[in-house]
Amino acid sequence: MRIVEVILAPILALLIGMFFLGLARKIMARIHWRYGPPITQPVIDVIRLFSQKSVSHGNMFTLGVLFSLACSLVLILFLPMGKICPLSSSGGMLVILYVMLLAPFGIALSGGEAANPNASIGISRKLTLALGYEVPLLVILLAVMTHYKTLSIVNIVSMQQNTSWALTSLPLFLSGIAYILILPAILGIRPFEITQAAQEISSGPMVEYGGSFLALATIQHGLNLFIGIALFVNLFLGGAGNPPIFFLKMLVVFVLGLFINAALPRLRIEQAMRYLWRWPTLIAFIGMIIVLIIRR
Amino acid sequence: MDRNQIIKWLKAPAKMGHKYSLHAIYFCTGCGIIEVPPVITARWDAERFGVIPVATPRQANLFLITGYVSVKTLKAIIRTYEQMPSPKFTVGFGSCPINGGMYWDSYNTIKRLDKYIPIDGWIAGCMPRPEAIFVAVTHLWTLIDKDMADGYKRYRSNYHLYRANQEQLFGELEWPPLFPLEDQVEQIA
Amino acid sequence: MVNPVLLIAVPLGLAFALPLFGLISKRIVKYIPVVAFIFNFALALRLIPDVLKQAIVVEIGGFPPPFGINLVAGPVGVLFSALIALAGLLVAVYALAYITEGPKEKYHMLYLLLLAGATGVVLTGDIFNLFVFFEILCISSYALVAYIGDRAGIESAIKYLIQGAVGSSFLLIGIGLLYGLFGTLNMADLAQQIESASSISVFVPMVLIITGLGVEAAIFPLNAWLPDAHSSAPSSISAILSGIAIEVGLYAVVRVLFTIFGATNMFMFFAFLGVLTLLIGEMCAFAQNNIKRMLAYSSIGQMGLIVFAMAIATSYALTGGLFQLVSHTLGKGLLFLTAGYMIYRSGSMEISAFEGMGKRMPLTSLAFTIGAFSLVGLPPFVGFPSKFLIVRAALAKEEILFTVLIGLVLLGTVIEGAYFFRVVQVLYFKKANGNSERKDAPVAGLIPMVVFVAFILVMGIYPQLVIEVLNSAASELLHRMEYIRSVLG
Amino acid sequence: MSLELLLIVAFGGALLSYLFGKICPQIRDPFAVISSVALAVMMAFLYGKTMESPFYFGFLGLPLILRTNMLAWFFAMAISILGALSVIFSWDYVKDRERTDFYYLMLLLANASMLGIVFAGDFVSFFVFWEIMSWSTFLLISYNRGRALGAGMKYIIMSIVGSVSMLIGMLSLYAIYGTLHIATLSKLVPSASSGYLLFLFILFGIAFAIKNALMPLHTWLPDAYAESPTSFNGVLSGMLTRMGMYGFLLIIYVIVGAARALNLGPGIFKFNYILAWLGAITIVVSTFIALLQNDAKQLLGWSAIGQGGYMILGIAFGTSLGLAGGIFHTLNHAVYIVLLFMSVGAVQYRTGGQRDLDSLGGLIKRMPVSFIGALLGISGLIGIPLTNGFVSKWLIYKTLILEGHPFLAFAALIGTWGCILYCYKFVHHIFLGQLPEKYKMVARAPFSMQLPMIILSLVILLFGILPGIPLKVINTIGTSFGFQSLNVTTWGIASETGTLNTINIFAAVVAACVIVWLIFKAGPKAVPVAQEDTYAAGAAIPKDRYHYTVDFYNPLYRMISPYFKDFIGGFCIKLAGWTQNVCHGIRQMYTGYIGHYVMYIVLFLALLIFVQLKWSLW
Amino acid sequence: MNRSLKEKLEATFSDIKVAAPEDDRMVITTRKDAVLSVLNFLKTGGYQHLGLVSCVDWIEDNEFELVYILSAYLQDNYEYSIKEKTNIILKTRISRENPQFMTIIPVFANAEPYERELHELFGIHFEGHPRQIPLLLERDYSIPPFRKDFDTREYVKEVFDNIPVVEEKKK
Repeated sequence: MRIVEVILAPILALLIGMFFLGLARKIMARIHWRYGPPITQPVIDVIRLFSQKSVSHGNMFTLGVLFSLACSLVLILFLPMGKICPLSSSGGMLVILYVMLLAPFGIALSGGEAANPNASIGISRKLTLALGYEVPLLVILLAVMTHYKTLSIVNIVSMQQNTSWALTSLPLFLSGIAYILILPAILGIRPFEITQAAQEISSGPMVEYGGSFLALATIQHGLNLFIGIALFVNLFLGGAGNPPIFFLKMLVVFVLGLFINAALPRLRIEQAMRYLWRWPTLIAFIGMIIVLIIRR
Repeated sequence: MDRNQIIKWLKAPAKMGHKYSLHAIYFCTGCGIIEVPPVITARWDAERFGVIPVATPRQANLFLITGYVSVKTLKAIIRTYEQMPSPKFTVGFGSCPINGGMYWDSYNTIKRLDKYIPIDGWIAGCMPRPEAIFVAVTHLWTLIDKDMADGYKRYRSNYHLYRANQEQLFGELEWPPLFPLEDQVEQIA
Repeated sequence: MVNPVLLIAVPLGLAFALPLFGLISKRIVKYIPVVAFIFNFALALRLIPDVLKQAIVVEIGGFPPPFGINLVAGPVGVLFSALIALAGLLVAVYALAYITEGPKEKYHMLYLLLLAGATGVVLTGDIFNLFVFFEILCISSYALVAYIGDRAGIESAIKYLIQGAVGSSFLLIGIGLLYGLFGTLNMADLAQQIESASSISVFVPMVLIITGLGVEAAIFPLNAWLPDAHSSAPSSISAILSGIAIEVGLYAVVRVLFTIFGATNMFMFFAFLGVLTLLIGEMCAFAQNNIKRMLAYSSIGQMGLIVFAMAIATSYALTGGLFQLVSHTLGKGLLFLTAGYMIYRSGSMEISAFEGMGKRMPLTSLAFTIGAFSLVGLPPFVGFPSKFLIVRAALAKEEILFTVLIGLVLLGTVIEGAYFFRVVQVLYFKKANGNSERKDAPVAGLIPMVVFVAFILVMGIYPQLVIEVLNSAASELLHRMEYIRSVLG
Repeated sequence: MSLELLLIVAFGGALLSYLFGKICPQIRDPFAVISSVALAVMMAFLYGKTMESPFYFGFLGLPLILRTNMLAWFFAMAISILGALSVIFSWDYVKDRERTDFYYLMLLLANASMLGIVFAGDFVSFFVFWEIMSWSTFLLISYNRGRALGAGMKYIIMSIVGSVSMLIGMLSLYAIYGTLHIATLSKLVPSASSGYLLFLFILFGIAFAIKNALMPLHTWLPDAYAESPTSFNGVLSGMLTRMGMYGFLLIIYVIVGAARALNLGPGIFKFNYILAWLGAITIVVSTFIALLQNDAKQLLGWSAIGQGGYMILGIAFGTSLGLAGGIFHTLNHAVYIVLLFMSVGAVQYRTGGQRDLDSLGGLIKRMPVSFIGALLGISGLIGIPLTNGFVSKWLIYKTLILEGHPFLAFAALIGTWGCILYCYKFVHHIFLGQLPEKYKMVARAPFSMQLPMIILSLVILLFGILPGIPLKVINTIGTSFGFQSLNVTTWGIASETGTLNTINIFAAVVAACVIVWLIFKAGPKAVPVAQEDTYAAGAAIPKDRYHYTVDFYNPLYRMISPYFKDFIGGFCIKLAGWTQNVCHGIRQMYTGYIGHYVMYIVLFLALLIFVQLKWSLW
Repeated sequence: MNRSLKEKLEATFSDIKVAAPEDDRMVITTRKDAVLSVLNFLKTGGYQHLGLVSCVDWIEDNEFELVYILSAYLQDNYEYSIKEKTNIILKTRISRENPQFMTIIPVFANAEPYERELHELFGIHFEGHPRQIPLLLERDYSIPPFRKDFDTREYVKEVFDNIPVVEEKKK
């Protein structure tokens, strides 16, 4: 049974990721009052990109992209999707935290090899932004871990099954709010699209990504969307008994988030950092203090 | 638009992929670029056909050369064209790239663009309207279907000719030749 | 059983016989001090084993102790005279090659007189005799400081003379008061009768004597002459002054304090004074960039440390203090000898002129570095066990005050480390501008350095060699009663 | 295989290599390498033995004793291996520089004295070897003249302050208990009063905090690392700075025992809280200061200070897991910081001593092995899942979270993310991006430099994937301190509150990589292209000006630079200036005018008599 | 019209003609070597802004005419400024055979690109100009293109039409 789960989970995540990308473009188009591409447009793009013969700047350039996509796939094995959670017992939240940093690190290494200042500026923005949203994210995750006194995410999900959702339980409500505030930054969509800003730094680290590299990068972006939202659903919305309800919850979260963020313009990196280190961090710290008070 | 026919996808995914995901490189060469923003925004919405502007030549497969091409811009156009991944299509906008247009006797503009880089499609008119662009896109689909949009192949096979023309115009070029020149002569496409 | 008097008599006699030898031939004059101190050192070593058991009391002129002048060759006395002999010998050998111009017989005669006086102070049992030998010591050191005829030499000699004279006069007044009170000059007899007199009438002479001796022992307010005297004297003489003269002055203060007056309540004052001297000495040394003035101030610092050690007045403390005294003599002597040749080679006393000396005079720089490391108290050298004993003694008192004081002392060590390492860096890690071909000190200069380094290393690694002599010396100083009983019988 | 033989080989090796250097230089290098490798091999035979034997009686009646147990063996093994690798590395690095005999003497002396410290059975030999280590390091730090003198001076003053405070602590122990033998002390000291224990911890704490560069006492480290010869940096940063950790372990766990030591002091100001918060502050502040550096070795120096904070956090809570995390992190940090310094050294060797990050770039094309070393080094430093850094950090975080200290865990995690930023800056500025014109013809690092790098990289991966090997040893150390043992499996630690299973992660990552590689292979083969052929909006690439390095995290710098300046460094410089002025002030007392001198004497006399008359104190 | 400036100019400079074809423009024609002093005079008089430097090719008189267009930024606090804006057009004639002239960068630093353009398109050499390198054109021309005797059609026929079309080899 585990083998099936190990194979099924990445494929499901891949499909959901692509669906989210297509949905995002469709909703964005609708907001711009135009028809927009079909939902399957990302899949078409990927097929087209795979057929193009791209350019490589050296081994690290190639390996970096492969490594970052592989790490995103690995991360999915740790995230419970409803009942499916292949690698639940080998490290828990800390491994998730650390593998989450691998994907941007892989892209950063390969982008650096591309010997292009646009890529380097993009990477420095990506890492600064990562530091930006990690400050509140770490406080939130620590609050959840100290509240449930466990390191493994499967325990957290099962505890939420019998009691109420974490979002609605008193101590973790503020942490949930803080997580929602930084969700666009984790996913890298609209207001925090600074790292892949097409106009300013010609799509940042992906400036030299040609055919198959760009395809892998788009897939990795899709998986990133999936991971960000799946983590939120697991930690705060009780992560559903069976996969369909889990994907429904993710869909709701994604669409609501998209509506809010589609209207916002792209922030400059200083504004993003100032925002991330001010409101969400404050709320997250208050959440943490509440958890500690209740725990004593 | 045969985008939803699965059999076609299975038979020739690459061709279908190229048809319905034309990423145009956002590179303003001449006066025609003013036509592109209305094409990609709400009123005419090129994204319906899968055409979106992208920032770098590496990510693109469609190259719109809009408006007259001055001698200095031609250098940038050649370098960008050579940086695009191989199945790539170029569309010439307006009359100036075709035969020099109203700058037919100017000392500083290129008269026939296809002497220097291969062009797959032309759109006549001194700044064609957005509908004309969509006609061009659909025309390009048919060319791709019939394998006639083979600008990149022609560039590959006649590279020594193109390179000679470019060197004749510019004298010595700064970037090395894209394909090795010596085995060009007897090369068949 | 050979008579300790020879220790004084031989150098004194030879000193006066020296001009006669001078008439015979100029060249052998400089070998006489060497001969004298070889004899002295051998005699002192011979005396040590039987002195450990029982102190030798020598009556001069047949009169029994309370009346006649007598010498008391206890473990302290013999230890000091061995130290004086050793240092004197090595500096005499150094002077063979170092003293080339100027009136050489006068130099050697004064040199012999100085060390004879020192040995006399150490061995005497009678305070007036102590004063006499003390005067011999001081006057010959005034003359020797002015040996280099330049302006700085003469000026600092005069300053030294005036201060010495003031000190000696206080000393004489103090001895006179004591003689008036008790009618006796013999130390043991004085020590016996001291309790009977009222405290204030004993206090004034004691303070006078201590101030008088303190001028020579470089205790804080009294040592203003030291920096000028040591820096303008020729290096061999400043080695002797720093190595022997101050120690003998300090011995006299300690002898007076411990055996004659037994003023245990003064020790707290001396502890503070010691720490004050240490801090001021180290700080002034830190602010110097003239090598000999720096070494002079560092001697003040070390004297402060020894005074502090003596002031703790436990057996460990006294052993540590004496061991520190021995290690200071060795270390400071070595530093002055090496500095002598470095100044000679680089032409100026500024430390910045010593850049790249490690390349030009490797052996001398190595000796300097070992001397510096030993004074700072780094392990394999003799400074480490002595500082180890002092710190152990201070902490064994288990009083908060002493922990704070030892903290300050070690703060002084940090400053000392700072300026010594700064000089080591200049020696080894600065490029030598100008002539940098390798030309080391002459052989006659190198022998004493090598012997000093040998002593520093041996005593550093194997302190047991010296430790029982120090223990018995400490116990002699501590237990007044045995001293009195051994002298008066 | 007695310990005396080991130390004789160590110190003898140093002196002999110096002599060989004088007699015939060409056999000095091989001799140094052989002696250090032999030392490492001999050390391996000591596994598991615990023996104790006095080796010298001549020191003031105190026997100097050598003893070994698991903790000593663990540190000794690390010291000797890293020492051997550094000697191999410096074979080529120091070949054509002047005064190499002096360099080898001091390097081997430092290694030998570290072994002495670890094997010391009583405090006197501990102190003697500690001093020899201090002044041999001082001489090596000031080895390349110029600015290194200031760095050397700063180091030696702080280490003298440290050893002085240790001397006082040590001798107060001797004064009260009459012995300095560690084994007997560990029986007597726990019963001491808590006030005395606090006094001891402060004194020993200062000495070990200076050496381990905990926050307020860290100012010597960045300059010392930046100015000392890079081949010596491996030894200096690897194990020499971690002697402070060994000292902490010795004091807290061996002498006083964790239970008694760690909950000393009232409520919130308990000793372990203070230690933990010092560690946490060290991590955060030094990580952000490391971000601002643009000199490779300064950056690594500041990161070493940060990592020191993790070790302190590990051992601060006295749980078996935390202890295992702290000790394992000490080993891991030693491995990857040595690797990073070796890659910097290789780059310096080839680019003529260049270590300024803003003028390097693109060296991956010319020095791939150094790049792989640097890459694995920083992945260990960050704690990427399949490297050894991850396992030790996982242990430390687990203790912090389960002990209920979320804010400490937060500080540590922020340290890791800051670490990612400056690690990437380190690799990007040196190896990625455009290769400047003048380094186009740079050759590969010589084999004697590549060999240690390859070995250390393999060690990082091996301990990352199979952490059971080192954890088993550390577990025995834990049990020797009296903690109950963790059930260590070859691939991690299994416990009910969250197991670590590196084999699963490894298998998952390999599988994912194979799948993604296959997908990538499906597409057309990518065309390799030169660095000039990159996107510049159609324009030609400007020579040597197309590599973005200066002010790499500019928006972040603007936000954090006012808060994360090195205040304590500034304070120390002010303090030095202040002492200088005070000393000059005091020297003014010796005015040189004889009248004052005589006045001093008479005043002294008058004062004494006046005080006696007034209060008759004496 | 700025009466006072006209008199002032005629008073200070000898061979100068000041005309005012329209109300907001004043045309000054001077000799070649008086240009710098006039420019300095005008600049101190409030005409800080150099709008353009251009050139007219009088091929019949075999002369180039350099035209400097100045305008005043700050309206009110200068001696000669008047309420309504006045642009000054300074003209001077230089010979066509060897077109030499001194640069006015010391007075107006922003003249540098204009003079570079004139150098490229008219072939006028400005001594003291720091960088007289091509600005707009890629190729080098025997006769600078803006001169009247440059026949563009001839040039196009000779350069562009000679480049052969890339015939496709018939398969």
